Amino acid sequence: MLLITAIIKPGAFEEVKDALRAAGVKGMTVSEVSGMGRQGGHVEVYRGAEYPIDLISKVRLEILAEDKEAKGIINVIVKTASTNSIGDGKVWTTPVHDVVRVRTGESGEAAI
Amino acid sequence: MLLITAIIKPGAFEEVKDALRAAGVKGMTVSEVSGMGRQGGHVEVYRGAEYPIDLISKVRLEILAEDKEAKGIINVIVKTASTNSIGDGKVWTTPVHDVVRVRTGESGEAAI
Amino acid sequence: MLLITAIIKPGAFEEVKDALRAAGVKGMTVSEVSGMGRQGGHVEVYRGAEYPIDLISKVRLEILAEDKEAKGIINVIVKTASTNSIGDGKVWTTPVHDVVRVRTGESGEAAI
Amino acid sequence: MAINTGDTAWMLVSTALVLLMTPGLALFYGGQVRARSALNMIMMSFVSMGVVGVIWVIYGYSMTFGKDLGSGLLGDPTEFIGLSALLSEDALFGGIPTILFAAFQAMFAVITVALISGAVADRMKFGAWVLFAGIWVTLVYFPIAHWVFDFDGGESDPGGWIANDLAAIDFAGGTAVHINAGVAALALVLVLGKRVGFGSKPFKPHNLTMVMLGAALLWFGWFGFNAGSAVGSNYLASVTFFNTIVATGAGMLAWLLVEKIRDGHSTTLGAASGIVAGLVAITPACSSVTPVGAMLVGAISSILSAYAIGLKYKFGYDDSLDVVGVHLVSGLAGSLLVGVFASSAAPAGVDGLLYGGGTDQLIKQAIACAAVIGYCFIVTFLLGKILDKTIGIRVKREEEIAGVDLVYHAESAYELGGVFKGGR
Amino acid sequence: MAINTGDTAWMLVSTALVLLMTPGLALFYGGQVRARSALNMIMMSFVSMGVVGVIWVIYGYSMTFGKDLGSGLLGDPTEFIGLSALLSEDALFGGIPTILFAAFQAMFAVITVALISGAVADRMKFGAWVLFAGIWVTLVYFPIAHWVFDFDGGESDPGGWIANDLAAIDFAGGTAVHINAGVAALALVLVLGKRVGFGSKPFKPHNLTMVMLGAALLWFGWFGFNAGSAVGSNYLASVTFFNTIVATGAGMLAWLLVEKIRDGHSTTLGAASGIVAGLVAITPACSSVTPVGAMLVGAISSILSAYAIGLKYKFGYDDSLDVVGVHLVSGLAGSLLVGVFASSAAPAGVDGLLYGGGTDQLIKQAIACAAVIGYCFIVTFLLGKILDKTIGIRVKREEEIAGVDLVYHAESAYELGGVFKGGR
Amino acid sequence: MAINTGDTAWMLVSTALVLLMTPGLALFYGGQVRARSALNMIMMSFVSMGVVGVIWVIYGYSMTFGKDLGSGLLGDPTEFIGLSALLSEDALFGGIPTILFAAFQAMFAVITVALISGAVADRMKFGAWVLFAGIWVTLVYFPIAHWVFDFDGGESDPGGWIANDLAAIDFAGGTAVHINAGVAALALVLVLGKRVGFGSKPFKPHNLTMVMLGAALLWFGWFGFNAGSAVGSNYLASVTFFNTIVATGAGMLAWLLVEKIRDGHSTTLGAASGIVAGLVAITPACSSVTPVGAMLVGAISSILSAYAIGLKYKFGYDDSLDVVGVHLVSGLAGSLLVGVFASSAAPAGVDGLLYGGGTDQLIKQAIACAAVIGYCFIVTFLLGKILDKTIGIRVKREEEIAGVDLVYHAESAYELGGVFKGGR
Ligand SMILES: Nc1ncnc2c1ncn2[C@@H]1O[C@H](COP(=O)(O)OP(=O)(O)O)[C@@H](O)[C@H]1O
Ligand SMILES: Nc1ncnc2c1ncn2[C@@H]1O[C@H](COP(=O)(O)OP(=O)(O)O)[C@@H](O)[C@H]1O
Ligand SMILES: Nc1ncnc2c1ncn2[C@@H]1O[C@H](COP(=O)(O)OP(=O)(O)O)[C@@H](O)[C@H]1O
Repeated sequence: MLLITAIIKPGAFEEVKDALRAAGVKGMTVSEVSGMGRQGGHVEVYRGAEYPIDLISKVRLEILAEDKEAKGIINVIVKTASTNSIGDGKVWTTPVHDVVRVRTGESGEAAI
Repeated sequence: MLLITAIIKPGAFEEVKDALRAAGVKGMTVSEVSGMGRQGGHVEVYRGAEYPIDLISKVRLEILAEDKEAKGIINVIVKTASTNSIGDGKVWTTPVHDVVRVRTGESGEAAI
Repeated sequence: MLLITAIIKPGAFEEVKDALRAAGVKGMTVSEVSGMGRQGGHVEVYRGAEYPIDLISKVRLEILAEDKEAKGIINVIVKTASTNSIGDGKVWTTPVHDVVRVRTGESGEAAI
Repeated sequence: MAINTGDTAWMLVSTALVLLMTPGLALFYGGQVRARSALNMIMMSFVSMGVVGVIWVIYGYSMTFGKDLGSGLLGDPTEFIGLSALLSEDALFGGIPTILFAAFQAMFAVITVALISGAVADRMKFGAWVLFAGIWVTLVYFPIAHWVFDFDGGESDPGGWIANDLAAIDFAGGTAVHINAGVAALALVLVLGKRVGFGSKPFKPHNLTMVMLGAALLWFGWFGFNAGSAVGSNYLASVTFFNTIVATGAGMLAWLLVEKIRDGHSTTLGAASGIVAGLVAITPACSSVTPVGAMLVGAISSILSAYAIGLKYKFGYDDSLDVVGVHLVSGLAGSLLVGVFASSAAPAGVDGLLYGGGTDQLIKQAIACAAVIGYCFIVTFLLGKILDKTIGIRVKREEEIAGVDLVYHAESAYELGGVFKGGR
Repeated sequence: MAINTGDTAWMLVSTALVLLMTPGLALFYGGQVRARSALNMIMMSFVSMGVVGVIWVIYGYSMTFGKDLGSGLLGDPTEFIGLSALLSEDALFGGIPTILFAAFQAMFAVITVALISGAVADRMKFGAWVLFAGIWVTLVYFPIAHWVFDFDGGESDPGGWIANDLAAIDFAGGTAVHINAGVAALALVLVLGKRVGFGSKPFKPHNLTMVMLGAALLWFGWFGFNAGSAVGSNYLASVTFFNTIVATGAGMLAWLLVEKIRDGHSTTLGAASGIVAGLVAITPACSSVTPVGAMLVGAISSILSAYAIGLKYKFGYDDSLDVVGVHLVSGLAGSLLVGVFASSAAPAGVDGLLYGGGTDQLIKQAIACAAVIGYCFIVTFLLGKILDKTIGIRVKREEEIAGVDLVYHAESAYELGGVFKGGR
Repeated sequence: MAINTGDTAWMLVSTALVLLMTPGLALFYGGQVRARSALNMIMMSFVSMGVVGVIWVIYGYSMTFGKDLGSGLLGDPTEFIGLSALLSEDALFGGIPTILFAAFQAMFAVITVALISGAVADRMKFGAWVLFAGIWVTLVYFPIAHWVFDFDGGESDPGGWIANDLAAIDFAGGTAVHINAGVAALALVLVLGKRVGFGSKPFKPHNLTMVMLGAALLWFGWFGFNAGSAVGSNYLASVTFFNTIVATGAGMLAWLLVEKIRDGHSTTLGAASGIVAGLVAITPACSSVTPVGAMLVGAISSILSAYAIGLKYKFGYDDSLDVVGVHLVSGLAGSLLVGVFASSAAPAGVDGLLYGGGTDQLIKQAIACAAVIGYCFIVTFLLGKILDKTIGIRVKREEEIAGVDLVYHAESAYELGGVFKGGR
């Protein structure tokens, strides 16, 4: 079992969500985060004064998936979320020990 | 060392928190997230127009625990948060390499 | 590859961010969370009535880093965020399977 | 007597100001509850603008200002049905059109009902509230308003017993509005029961900037309430206006001071509460005290309320937003302090205890308060019980935890993130 | 005739009240859009206070109230350029200084333009909106306001054709303001096209407490709008004031009832919408109906609007915040219902269909409505098309998704967390 | 002279409007700071309603409008202690009760103090602020208000030197209110020092919808401020009212234009700032310019302020919310431009430089400004220094970073999530 974590642009979220669903993903957990990265580091003008831009709104997706499905899911995310511009985000995977469904107590693959 | 991540219904949060404390859990980190899953997918009526429900408010708990305690903690969460209705959530565990307490620099089990 | 997760006090965030950048960290993902721990558990008075304090605002940092850099990054965080007072937070690391950059599809170290 | 355009201008404005108090109250209350029931809280006030407004046209004005049915207890409900009878250039109340006086008084009925809602936050069925509002205003408010506000020599002579026979001084509604709402709140929450978590959770306000905005709109609108009760733009209006400024400021300072001394810090909610306590207290008293007297009335009442809001924990009634602690206590304090601080230098021309007037006025004030408290409590409690036994007034436990906004209105107050969350 | 200080006092207040309506509208609209375009929505209203205000001084007042250029169609744009001609103690309009009347009427022009903006939420270029506002008020509003509001016997005799020749009853602007804005909204969105996601995403309001505050300020300000149109603090003002209370309350209740029956729950946005629908409907009718008539006008129009807002999904025009469904539909309903519910007991002294007055007044009302609809739609649609072909009026798709606040104003409405997020 | 009910109606309303400005300012300021100090910012304004209100009753009114102690510098502080002397039907100021005039002027003192607080956002001890407010209003505001607002022929003849001897034109308080507050802000922040992060962090507003609401309430209330300064509902009030509309609109547009040209985008905060700049500038000038002149005064001052707010980065004083840049600069601009744009067509009947009146009036204006700037700066700076050396006026660094709301008021402005966060 793997946990796929993706950081994407807020504007890409709706399309990614739809694409994932179309690809058979049944569940995920979404949160709003701020990202620092290459995209920041520039300067903006506000009321005539300049200030540096650091943090930019991002959306984080967490998707539990079986090992064999992970690759496909990552591909869908990368394809849909990429606008070819800096700040499109990252996707990473971490190993998962076990999953339990709260409602039933089922665990493992049956829990997803 | 394991990291237990739980997604539960907001309404269950207070009780889970109390139950975990009663079970000896000393710390956790809480965040507000949105969940997509079986619970969504229905349609609601608002001002006479229908629209699909996707994302539903959830609470995410993160609890660092020693390997041997994890099972018990998960049991407490599952027992307390289950209302036997769809959307009660998931709990999963991931391996943790190391933990450090910022205040003291202690690491490993001493840091929790 | 490792994922470093740090929970720190909001007041320490700006300095940690600057210190990390100075230490060569190019990116991270930031979110606002609430923490339960030793710091809570006291009682406050509001409008003449007492109530227990549980959850306290914290900032969570997530930093993907190569294994060899992780130690240094953790040191920077611990050094900068520590105020020697309870609630300064935790830092932990979890193994990462793989990372992909959404924009280019690059993976592994090249993606960070 | 002819229409006086100056008086009419002021009463048009005053009526608009008192109307604004109800949304002001909605924000004041709405900001104090948790985010998950903010809309429901706001809706309780707004819906009373509709329900009470419509009833007022049909029979409410008549019950309040219609010809007395005997002993100053009630006006004839049928006398002005539909209010068409007021549609005439010649229908004047003092220097203003009677229809304008009817509009002004309608706003008092609306806000009195809305005031009660703060006590039942988070846990009352919305439909039950709507029904309660309509019945309560009929059975409790209209009669009491007749007692207090219908002066002999009005369009339907004779009027109510408190205004005329007893001659208690209640310039703008300390008894009919604030004590009344406070007692009704107490009776209703005794039927309704406590919120899940009462006593153990803090229930801190979810939006204190909104609370302060609400308090500000209340203060602003209250000038219409108090100075508008002069029914003209004259010396009396000017004095009551001035007193409404300084009693309120003193009330705010007093509450902040209590907090600073007792808790170690002064809160924003304390400032808002002190403002309202000051306003409530000066409502009955604004015509009968000097500016210095007004400051004392505001400060003393505010201090009493600042301590009284803790009683709910002691006695175990869940008066969520302190309607009892603020409106009943400061309403009572203000009404009784008339008997103490009234000075014949003020427009009402009466001397209270402190100015050598003896206990005469104080006793009158006490009788008026007691009558309102007794009648209101009994009728409201019975009404609450009957509604609870028939349609049920309390939401289910799960609904309360999930939040009444989603359950009863299918809405969340805020969707601030980029990610839309729906459903329940 | 000399200045009447009472009338002047009321008109000073009324003007301030109508000014407040535009920020009220800004909040009412701003709360309904998503957080990412809330500021832009608010800015559209605010900027019209500047643009229209300045134009009003230069030639707007003249086009509306200048000497008629013939057939009651337009005032002479050059007559009062700069308005210095109104600077004289002797320049009176009835009992008030003419410059005050000019101030009052300026506010009507401002809000009419602002009303349109609700339809174009999220997707119109800010610069294009500013330009549109200035041209539209010139080509559409000033002429129509001249038709409706410039009565013979005003400072520049003769006046507009609807007010004088046709003698339709539009007390405070059902045609010139609400139908006008509603039709312009429809024409403009037909040019502009739909929001990304229209029909599939819910677009729920991001801040309903702000919507309710906006609705409250609108209601409060509307007393200036309606009762201020009496241009004096008199019997007429008092009746229109009263009717503005009860029609609105009834409108709110009616909308809530429709929702309860149709959807199973009453919403906060429904309450706000019903309030506005009631206010819109009673605007033309408030001088000609009894209080009971006012409640019926408010309730019927609100029910019509509650159903009409669904039409945009059926016909596929994206009227984002229901300017068409509320302002056009309730404006039309209110204007036509004058012909039905008008009662000679009310100040206008006209009997409608129901009171035995026949269809006479109804036909006049229909003609006035038709004229405004036809003229406004054609000119607005052409104006929209020309602007779109030249400077372009729609933002880019990416800009719309990212949110116009960041793109056009470099701001986010809220930075509530401890972690500051900037950039785009 | 007898009471005039029309004048009285307008002054009752004006007083309520000016009262509302202070909460309006609280929101305008509160929205501009970070979420962690929003409540403290709001509290600074509210508390001045209490502190200044109480002092006003005791000796403030006397110091301002009491019999001059000599040379037009100060009123006798003991003359009207407690204000009971104003409690008489016969105590009239022009056509209104004197107690009402006292109420109106009290509101000016309150808001002037509150205006200063915007400069010290995030970092001043709350207790120190309360103390500062009470002392500053006594040492600085009352004397200067006496100079400017106490005209000979008022109840205590003779009055202040600027109003009477110099005869500078400051219709509603460009010097006594805005320049005064702006200079005090500058002096106080020089003592207080910069916020942690000043110059490197953006400190963007945490809630711009609240800023806009605040700006709207300020504009609305300012009609009472300016047109209320006519102390009657007359031609003068009407002209000043009109000018307050158009100068403000022009001020807003001018600021937006500066931003568009300089920064590439027009901001919401820019609109709000332009509104306030326009309002400030027209305050001294509204009685002496034509509508076109008003637009120019508003626009020019707003442009100056739009550039002036950048000076704090250049000179390194941390005027957090631009009290200096907006109130001092536009107050100065408006006061001086009276000497340029005054036209004898306007009610004040004076011609400025542009209308052939020479530099006479301009010089008078400059003297008045210089006197206020000099006196205010010296006394405020000394007062700040003394307070800092004794009780200390600055919060600790950790408190500032944690946020003064939690530390000083034990509250957070918002608890929007389902998960309650408390503590510090
Ligand atoms: N080392 C990292 N650890 C965690 N998150 C990162 C890291 N680097 C970037 N991110 C996240 O990915 C987002 C995009 O990164 P950025 O460098 O701006 O663009 P890109 O991925 O296109 O090169 C950032 O805003 C941040 O949320
Ligand atoms: N594959 C998944 N990956 C991550 N989170 C998930 C996944 N599936 C469900 N969740 C989370 O669990 C919550 C509950 O899931 P849901 O399918 O609605 O109900 P249940 O767990 O009772 O079957 C979701 O709202 C989501 O937050
Ligand atoms: N077991 C845990 N699992 C996850 N997060 C924890 C755990 N214990 C503490 N934390 C996080 O670390 C924060 C600081 O912990 P706390 O015990 O208050 O202080 P300290 O780390 O200085 O001993 C908490 O607020 C919480 O967010």
